[in-house]
Amino acid sequence: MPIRYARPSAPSDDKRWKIVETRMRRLGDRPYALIEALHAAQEAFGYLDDDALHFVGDTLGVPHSRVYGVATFYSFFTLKPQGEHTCVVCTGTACYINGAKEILAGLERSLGVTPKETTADGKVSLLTARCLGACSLAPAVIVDGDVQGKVRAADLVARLEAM
Amino acid sequence: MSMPDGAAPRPRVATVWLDGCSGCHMSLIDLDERLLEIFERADLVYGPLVDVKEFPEDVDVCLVEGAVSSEEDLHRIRMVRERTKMLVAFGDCAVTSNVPGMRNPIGVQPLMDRAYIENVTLAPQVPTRGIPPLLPTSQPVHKFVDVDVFLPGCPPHADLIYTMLDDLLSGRVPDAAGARFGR
Amino acid sequence: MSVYTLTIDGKDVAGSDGQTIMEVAEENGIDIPGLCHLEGIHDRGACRLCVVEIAGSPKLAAACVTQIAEGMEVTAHSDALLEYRRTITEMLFMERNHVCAVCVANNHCELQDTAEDMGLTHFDLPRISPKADIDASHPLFAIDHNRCILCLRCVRVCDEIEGAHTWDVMHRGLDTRVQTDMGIPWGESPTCTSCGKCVQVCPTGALFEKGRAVARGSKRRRPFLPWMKVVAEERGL
Amino acid sequence: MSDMPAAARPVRRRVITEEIAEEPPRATAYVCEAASCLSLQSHDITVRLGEVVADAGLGDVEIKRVGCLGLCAAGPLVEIAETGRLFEKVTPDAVGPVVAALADVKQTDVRAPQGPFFEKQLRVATENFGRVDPESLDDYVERGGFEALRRVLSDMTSTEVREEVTRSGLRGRGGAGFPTGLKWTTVAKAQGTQKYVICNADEGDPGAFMDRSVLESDPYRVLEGMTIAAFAVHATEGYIYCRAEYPLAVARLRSAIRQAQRAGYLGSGIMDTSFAFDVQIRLGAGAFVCGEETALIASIEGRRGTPRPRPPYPAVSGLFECPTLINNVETFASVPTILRKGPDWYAAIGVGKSKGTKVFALAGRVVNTGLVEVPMGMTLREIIFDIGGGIIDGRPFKAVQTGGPSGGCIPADHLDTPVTYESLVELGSFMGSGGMIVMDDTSCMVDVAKYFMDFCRDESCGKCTPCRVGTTQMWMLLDRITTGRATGGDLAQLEHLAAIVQRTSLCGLGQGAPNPVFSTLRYFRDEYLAHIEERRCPAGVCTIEQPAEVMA
Repeated sequence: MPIRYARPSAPSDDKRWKIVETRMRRLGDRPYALIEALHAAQEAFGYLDDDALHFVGDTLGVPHSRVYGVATFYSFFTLKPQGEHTCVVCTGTACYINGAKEILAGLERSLGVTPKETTADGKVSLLTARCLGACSLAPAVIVDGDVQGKVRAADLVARLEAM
Repeated sequence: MSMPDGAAPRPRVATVWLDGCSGCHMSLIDLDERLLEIFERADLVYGPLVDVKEFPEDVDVCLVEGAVSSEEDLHRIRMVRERTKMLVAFGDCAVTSNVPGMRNPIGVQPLMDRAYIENVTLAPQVPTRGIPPLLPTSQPVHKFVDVDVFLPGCPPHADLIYTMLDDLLSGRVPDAAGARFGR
Repeated sequence: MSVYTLTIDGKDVAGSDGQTIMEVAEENGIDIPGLCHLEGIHDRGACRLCVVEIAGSPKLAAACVTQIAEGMEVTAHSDALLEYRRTITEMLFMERNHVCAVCVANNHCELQDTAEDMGLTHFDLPRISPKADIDASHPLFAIDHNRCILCLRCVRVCDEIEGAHTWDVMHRGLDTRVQTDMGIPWGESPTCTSCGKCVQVCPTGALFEKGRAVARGSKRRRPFLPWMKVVAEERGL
Repeated sequence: MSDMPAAARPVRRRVITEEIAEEPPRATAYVCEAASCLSLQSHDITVRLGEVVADAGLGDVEIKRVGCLGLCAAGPLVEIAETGRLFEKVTPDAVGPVVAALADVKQTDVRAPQGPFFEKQLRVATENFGRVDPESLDDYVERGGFEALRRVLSDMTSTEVREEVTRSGLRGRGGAGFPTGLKWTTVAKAQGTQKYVICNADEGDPGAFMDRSVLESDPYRVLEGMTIAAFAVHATEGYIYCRAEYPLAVARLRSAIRQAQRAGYLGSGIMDTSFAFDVQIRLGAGAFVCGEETALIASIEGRRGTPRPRPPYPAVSGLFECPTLINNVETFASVPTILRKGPDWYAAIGVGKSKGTKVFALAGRVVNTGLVEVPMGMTLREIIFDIGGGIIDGRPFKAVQTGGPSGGCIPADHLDTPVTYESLVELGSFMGSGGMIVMDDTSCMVDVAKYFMDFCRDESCGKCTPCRVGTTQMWMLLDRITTGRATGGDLAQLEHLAAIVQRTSLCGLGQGAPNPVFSTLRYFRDEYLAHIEERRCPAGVCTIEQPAEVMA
């Protein structure tokens, strides 16, 4: 049995911590709620900072090293704040053979970043996804949450540059 | 290779020193009196231990110490391979690139800058004259030419060197028993 | 507790319910290599050096985690298995920057020993050697990730025996690294008790005591933490 | 990625107007609101159609949101229910023809054949696709939903349920094809008072979207299948482990679970019996390896998703070390139909040891990309050319990739092979979850092998040596080949390495990772040799460096 610590208080009085707390409490504040809690924190704050990781770990009684191990294992979790806009390029097989490689190369050139990076001005974060399951629309990208199908590199670059 | 009989010429043995510390050659000298026995059975025709300028043709066994790190090394190892029947990668640098290979992740230019510019106060400059250019990475011998026998060790123990030479000169295929990386 | 009889490499052996192939082999003087295995802590079947063949099973099994069964016919040594083990050992050497000659564990290293046992004389596989750091922030110890083979003995001993859980792993795949707390420098760890167990169990020169010259072999093997097994048994692990 | 795509936000608005819901409508338009069409703004079409129909005074017409209509390539899709007429690439500004067609529908109309894409399919797991509103429990019940569960709970013992599933010949649709009935029986007989049912919806294979479609188009069916399974194996708690990349599927599942709980199909006292079972969703977080069952369990337990050696199998010691049944989405989705129509009906479909139907996601260089369900034993040619409509621009077919990163590429010579678990393995490929990526002469097979190896090395959890190191080394060798720096020795080494990674890796990811290399070497060795010996890429995909010193 993990040692039960006194329930830690939220890092700040930001209302969003309540969401995270509730999600953890619903699962009994047990160690197995770790991934759900990290999801909740990332949904609330956009990324996972040290405060969030400490808070979640202390609440659930999970050692900090394990919290960090889990947060870095899953590619969905990000420990850095994202840019104003996000562009997720699908690199699934269908997209790959339909030109995702060229799209990614075009974006890397024009934005000057590699995947998982944010432009220096904090405008755009470039990400890749393993497969969005939108294979019929290949090549597909998600710009700020909107799925775009049958994308052409030049159009996308133009659109992102306009942002 | 066959065991020389009385009339036939004795096997010709050479040693070569590429990018290494010469420790493997020191270990060879550590054979002590067994050196005499070995070189009663074979001729030492080239190497740092003898005063011969040109690597001769028709060498039967050549021990290569050191990694291949420069264009000069590359040129020499190719020439050695052409003229040698049994090529032995002799010691860890020849087998794995070992210490010379530790520069590989750094890259040639940063390496040169660090060695000749950053830490030098008086007229820092990268020497170029009469010095063969470095290859981008330092590599073990078998990355460039075929190697017949590998003898790892830093350095290989004299007993192992003796056993290997004894095997080779007796026409046996040397086995690697006892050989290990490092000391 | 029931006793099973089985054969390992054709030799008739016996063991009790719950024992692993590795344990029974060891008791009977049959040596099966393994780098992540360490008596006294949980096995994880990860290094894959201890893979053995079991008659009737198409897949290889890791001897350290596979429990014996009645009538089992185990092949622990064959040409094919040696080839697998030799290649896996080679993979470990090629993964990071293992330079035995300048390692604190030179001649006290289980990876080096394994290579010798396998008759590994050189490497053909591509060398990966990612850029890996050294963390020397701890006053007594240091870790050189270049020499880490990710056996995770340190993680397990820290959790299961010391109970500190200072160590864990981060990232995944080739980027996997052992790390302390939130990936912070070891010396800043609030949970580390400086007990040194992780250094003791490290099979290579990745974890070492500071302040000794390379050639002095600071990784001198001490008698192997016999109390670890006692603790493990008491805790029913 | 934390932003939920707009297309994925739950659609809460019912378009059907209250007054016409009373009596059956004269005409119905099905608007596809599965992810693919939704991303092409099909929801706007639903809204617009509702407005136009109302303006035109067509009070007896229903505009209905449905799940995937299948022909994703031609989306957004609208279908007239009564005539079967399909409108492709509809835009919100041009719904006129649809409205006109709705106005024309007569009582006597019968559904006309819709062409081979639809006619050659046989729908079991996807029988409600394009028919039910995925967010309406009533709609699901209306089409026979929960009938199977009612039969199970009122008339059958758990043994009988397991026997029927066994007799149906259903095998796991997640990849390896383990007999479902046998798995259920093992879990049912395992020691332990607490047992779990897990639905594996961590569909990670690139190019596969069957599970996503099922969850988005007919989520209740999965819940029904899981509940039946829970009854059969004596479990009381269930988990659906779904990829976080599928926000729409998650939203629809959440809504389905809520509605089912309220209506007494989940929770305690299901359908007024003493049987209790509840389901929770757990989100994946972007790790392909979590599709492996022991890694999936680790992930649900809040740990790093690293697999552990088996045995013990999850059926004996799984989630929280309790006996656990894990099946994938499509397997659970097939169960209600099997128990409704009977195991013998299902077993009569298919060939040999591969019974029933299989859902495939057709993608790549094929005309009709989309989701299809066909009887086992249909040939690849029928699937790709008759249903799929052949290759885009009439280019030559080169290969079809099945089974994702553990699968292989099958060349034209074998197009007439009937698709079964066994036949695909014989061809050096794998059924996998059902992705089918069609490739034409613009794909370089060495590059494809490298693509999959890149995938595997990136998704390797890093636990076992052969997978962590070996996949990267294989990728390095493939990279040498595709950049023209390789020698014949590299090819030999690649094959040697592939064999050892396959044999010694801990889990299916590593064991399967060499398969794309093996299969492309088996059928396209000449392409490898062209890269190595002639330093050219026959498909013109790879950038070959000028012949230079081979350094390493």
